[in-house]
Amino acid sequence: MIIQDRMRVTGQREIAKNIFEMKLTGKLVGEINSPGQFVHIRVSDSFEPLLRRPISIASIDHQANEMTIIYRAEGRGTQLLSMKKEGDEVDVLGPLGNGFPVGETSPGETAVLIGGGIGVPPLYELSKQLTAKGVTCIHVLGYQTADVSFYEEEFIRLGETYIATVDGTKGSAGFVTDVMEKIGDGFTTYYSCGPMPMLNAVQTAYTGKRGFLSFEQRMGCGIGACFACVCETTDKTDKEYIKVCSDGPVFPAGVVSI
Amino acid sequence: MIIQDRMRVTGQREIAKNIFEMKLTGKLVGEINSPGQFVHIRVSDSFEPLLRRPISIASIDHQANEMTIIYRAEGRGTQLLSMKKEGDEVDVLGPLGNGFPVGETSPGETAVLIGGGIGVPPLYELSKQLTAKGVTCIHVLGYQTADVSFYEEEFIRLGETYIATVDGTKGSAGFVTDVMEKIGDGFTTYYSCGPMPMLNAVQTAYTGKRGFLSFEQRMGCGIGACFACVCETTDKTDKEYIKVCSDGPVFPAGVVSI
Amino acid sequence: MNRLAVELPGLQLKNPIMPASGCFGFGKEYGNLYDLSMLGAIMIKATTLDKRFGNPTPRVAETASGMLNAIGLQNPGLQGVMENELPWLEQYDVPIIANVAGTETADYVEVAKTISMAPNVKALELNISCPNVKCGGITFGTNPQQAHDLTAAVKEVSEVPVYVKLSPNVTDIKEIAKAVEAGGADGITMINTLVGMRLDQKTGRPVIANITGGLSGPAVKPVAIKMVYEVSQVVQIPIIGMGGVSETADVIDFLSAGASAVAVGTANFVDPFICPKIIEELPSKLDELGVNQISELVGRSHRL
Amino acid sequence: MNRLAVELPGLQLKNPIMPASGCFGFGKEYGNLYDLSMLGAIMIKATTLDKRFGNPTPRVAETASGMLNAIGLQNPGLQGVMENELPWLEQYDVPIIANVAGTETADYVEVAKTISMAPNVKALELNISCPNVKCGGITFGTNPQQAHDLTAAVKEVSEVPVYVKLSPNVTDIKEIAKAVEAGGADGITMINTLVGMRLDQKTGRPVIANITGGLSGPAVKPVAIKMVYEVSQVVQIPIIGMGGVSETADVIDFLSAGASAVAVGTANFVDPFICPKIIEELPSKLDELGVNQISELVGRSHRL
Ligand SMILES: Cc1cc2nc3c(=O)[nH]c(=O)nc-3n(C[C@H](O)[C@H](O)[C@H](O)COP(=O)(O)OP(=O)(O)OC[C@H]3O[C@@H](n4cnc5c(N)ncnc54)[C@H](O)[C@@H]3O)c2cc1C
Ligand SMILES: Cc1cc2nc3c(=O)[nH]c(=O)nc-3n(C[C@H](O)[C@H](O)[C@H](O)COP(=O)(O)OP(=O)(O)OC[C@H]3O[C@@H](n4cnc5c(N)ncnc54)[C@H](O)[C@@H]3O)c2cc1C
Ligand SMILES: Cc1cc2nc3c(=O)[nH]c(=O)nc-3n(C[C@H](O)[C@H](O)[C@H](O)COP(=O)(O)O)c2cc1C
Ligand SMILES: Cc1cc2nc3c(=O)[nH]c(=O)nc-3n(C[C@H](O)[C@H](O)[C@H](O)COP(=O)(O)O)c2cc1C
Ligand code: FES
Ligand code: FES
Repeated sequence: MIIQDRMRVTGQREIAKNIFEMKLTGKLVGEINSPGQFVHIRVSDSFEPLLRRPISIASIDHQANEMTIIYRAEGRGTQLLSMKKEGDEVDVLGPLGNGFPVGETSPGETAVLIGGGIGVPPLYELSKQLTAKGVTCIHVLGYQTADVSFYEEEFIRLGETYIATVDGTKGSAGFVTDVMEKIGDGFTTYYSCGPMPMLNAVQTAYTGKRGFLSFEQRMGCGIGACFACVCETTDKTDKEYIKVCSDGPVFPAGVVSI
Repeated sequence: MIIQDRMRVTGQREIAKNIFEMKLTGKLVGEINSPGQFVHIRVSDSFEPLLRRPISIASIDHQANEMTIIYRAEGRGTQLLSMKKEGDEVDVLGPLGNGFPVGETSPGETAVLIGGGIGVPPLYELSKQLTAKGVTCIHVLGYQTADVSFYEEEFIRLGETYIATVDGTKGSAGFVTDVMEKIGDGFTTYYSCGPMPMLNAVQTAYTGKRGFLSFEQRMGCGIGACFACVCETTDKTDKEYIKVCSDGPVFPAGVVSI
Repeated sequence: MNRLAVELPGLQLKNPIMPASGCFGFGKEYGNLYDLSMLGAIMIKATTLDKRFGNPTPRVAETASGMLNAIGLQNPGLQGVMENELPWLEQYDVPIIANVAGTETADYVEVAKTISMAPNVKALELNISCPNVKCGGITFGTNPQQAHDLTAAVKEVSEVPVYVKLSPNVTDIKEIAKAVEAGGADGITMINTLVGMRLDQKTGRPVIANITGGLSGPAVKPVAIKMVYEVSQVVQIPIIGMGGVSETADVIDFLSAGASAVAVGTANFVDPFICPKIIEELPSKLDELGVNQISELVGRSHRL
Repeated sequence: MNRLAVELPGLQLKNPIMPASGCFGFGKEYGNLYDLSMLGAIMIKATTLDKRFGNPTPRVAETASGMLNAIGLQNPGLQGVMENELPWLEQYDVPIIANVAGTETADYVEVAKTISMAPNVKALELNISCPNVKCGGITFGTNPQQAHDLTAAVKEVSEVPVYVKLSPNVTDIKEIAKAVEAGGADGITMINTLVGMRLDQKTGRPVIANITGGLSGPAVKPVAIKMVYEVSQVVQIPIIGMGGVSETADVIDFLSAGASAVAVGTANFVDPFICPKIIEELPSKLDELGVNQISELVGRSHRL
């Protein structure tokens, strides 16, 4: 169920240049049911900035009733978020949307998880859940540069991990697609989150494979009521459009017209 | 000189119901030259609330480079101000305006200081400076109720102090003017700050005495440029209007048409 | 007696709070969050004759204390609304105000005629003020004669009272208000969004794919209050006020300005529970103001 | 070459940043804070033929990301400005744009004629858009024919180029812009304030003594950007843009929208050092955008 929760900040640290990892506790955590779901955060009680910010859930700890988000402090809203301190309260709406289907890969099978920049975070919880059930995960993570890369250690702990940076300052130089060529096609499913051009490249490279892509759109309500976040579908027969916030953000590859 | 200073909060406590005493340190303190001057405070970096809030300087400690303000947390701005914690920075513009003329009362003479509610604070620094130079101060402080009264002890330490509350929950029941009747006219000057009806009553009661009144007006710039805070003068020959922010906030009794 | 009850043409409102059109879809999403029966009414998303996909994305952009939108009247069309949306809403004890949009008089009339027959539609809201569609919409809202004629045409076919939604993007909104009143409008809703733009910092190009968008949220409230204040003094028909309502105090302001009820738009995005919160807070606010029945506040800004 | 230099009719600007009329008095107060010679220009407070006290107080009220003002053109009158204010400003190396206001054509003409002879007045800004005075002002700004005729009359007597300041409170600002261009205007300044109101929570009465006020600040920026974007595409004369400029990024937006220079109003109250701060930040902003000369940004929102 979607709830509005005043969650308490239990941790906030800069894990890469302008990239923050924030831990939040509250009853909302108990409502999260799949990796790739997101929350809609009100960054202050002021009306400026006005709108909530959609941020993916990067990790869940049901025991501690805690979740982790990872975000880039860029505009007004995320910068304000980065100034919150341990003990502060944050107004969080969630969990929202439909996440990555963990059930689509069976124990013993292999899944490739491809993330780009600030699209990497939700893949972490996904990988935790997949590996926990016996899926072998291969991670392909792309960043602009080494200094904005994060969570390498964490992903390595879960499985084979390849890093690509555009400028070659970490891992191989180039894009995630360059790395993907090296991996071959000995896998069952792929899951991806990142900028639109990357999603497009991944989908094109893996035609024929079963894949799931997580999309971004500018949002108003975040719950499906305002029609801000629509994308056209490729197959117009059923629905002409989908809403990223409530139908997504994750869709099977091929559903959304990129 | 007027400066813009990011002052550091060195103390914040609620001294009566919704009444806060805040201590701030910064180089602005060195610029203050008379009691009754005020500062213009930006309560957050957001554009909502947008405007600065004018607050009187209640006390100055040049040794510690510290000043005290006392304010009522009422609207959006002052409520935000009350949430600042020790160590936080606040954008303060000041010192602004012309304060109470300490020189108008000579050592050995007696001055009556009459304050109402949130008009009481600037009288504290004034009394400190007057008593320091050998003036006998009589304080008449009016509040709505006991639970919003403050600084009784502090004023008592400086001189004779009368409290009046509208509902009689502290001191005598009624208005400051009721107390003033008891004091008689064995004094040289009076200084007053408080709501307009009070200033009017004080001025009327003390016709013939030399007095100085501090006024309030809604402000824009706070420095004399926008013409938001004007009052008409009684004597239109010299100037038709005065600006509370830069010509005042303190004026000799009789100058401003109330 | 219910202190919050308000009676308007066609509408028995439990309270004067209703979500504004386009900010609440057809109720389903918010229906997952709280019981919609507690609302005074619901203004559903604009319905056009045929279904519409609307404008390309991005469709929204944030501004200081406001937002721009250019959704472009995306909706499932008259048939879809009649078959799927309105019947679903019947489970709730809440009057529906159907927002009707079109490009020419004929399709306004057709939508109005059909949708006004739905059992839970208690009033129409004629959208002559949408800034986000190329033809129709706002052109009717900026010309008094056209506004008058469209109102009259719709009144002729509607089974329920007709409210006309005014655009603030005009030199003199009083003129338009008087024209729709003369055309037979039973009420006025105002304001729709102000036209605005936001540019991308890097490229300098408009953020919204449609180039311009409609500005809403707390930023526009002073403009809305001023227009309600003005219009309520020149027409006899009631006004449902909106534009930036985000907290209980704003409701008091709109009523004081002259509105009889209030719609909440953008604030639903900021706080999805804002309507129930306001409804809950209103009685104690009335106590504070020493007012028994909420309607006593209507127009007190210009009453002696 | 100075990367920030901008050349406009009558004005050699060191940089495109100037305080907006009414938000900077006649410069004295800000002159105590920083050297006024660093400004691109100064738009002084409106000058009328006779001195004016203006409206009763309260004259300002805060709104979400904005403020209302109804100063009512308080100023020392033409003679006072000529004798005291302008000569004092001569100590600075900065062009003055004199904001000229009036109630009828004759007094506009008289003020324009005299004030345009002051040695440091390099341009006039014809205020046909002040919402806070009963007659004159905004009535000229909402009627294309009147706007045209007033512009032509003032052009005839002015010794310096004439910029006309437009009101956003109109259905179609392009029409007014084209009318003043046809009337001979050398430039346009826009936007003046939107009309708005704020009510007192307790009494429900208007906070501003004048009842309505002009809305300015970040809240109105999307409206201003949209209007500059539109007008810059239908006139050949340059635009000085304003409305909510509060940080360097806003300057980029106004230039991108089509303004050649930018005025800063309300933001001076929020941060009295905002103009020098923006001027200081502009060069590195240009670096970020890969732009050498600031004028290259002008109109890039609608250039291919
Ligand atoms: C489903 C979803 C999940 C996301 N998960 C993450 C995450 O885990 N970590 C992370 O760093 N970012 C994530 N993003 C992107 C993040 O929402 C934006 O970076 C953020 O909203 C920008 O806000 P700002 O205050 O920095 O920028 P501003 O420029 O102040 O934003 C202005 C407005 O534009 C919107 N906006 C700007 N960029 C984007 C964007 N890329 N996507 C959607 N809205 C945008 C803002 O929400 C706001 O309404 C996600 C976006 C979506 C849609
Ligand atoms: C020279 C001067 C000295 C002052 N000294 C003190 C003091 O020492 N302690 C104290 O508690 N208060 C003082 N005040 C009053 C104080 O400025 C207001 O209470 C405060 O601005 C209200 O802000 P808010 O955020 O609580 O209210 P809001 O309702 O959010 O304010 C909205 C707007 O109205 C203005 N405003 C509201 N009330 C007043 C008022 N009474 N005077 C001026 N502007 C107002 C605000 O500044 C703001 O621009 C002083 C005012 C002036 C002019
Ligand atoms: C995302 C969005 C979509 C809207 N869609 C419609 C619509 O379909 N029909 C309509 O009449 N108004 C529409 N509006 C305008 C609102 O109903 C309302 O008039 C306006 O937003 C002002 O109120 P607010 O400031 O509370 O949002 C829309 C507004 C928003 C923000
Ligand atoms: C307090 C105040 C006084 C103003 N006085 C004038 C004036 O005398 N003449 C004029 O043309 N505009 C006047 N304006 C309008 C501004 O010059 C400017 O057009 C408007 O405020 C929008 O810019 P901003 O959002 O940066 O303030 C005034 C604005 C304010 C806030
Ligand atoms: S953000 Fe409102 S429908 Fe998706
Ligand atoms: S507040 Fe601007 S002149 Fe006093």
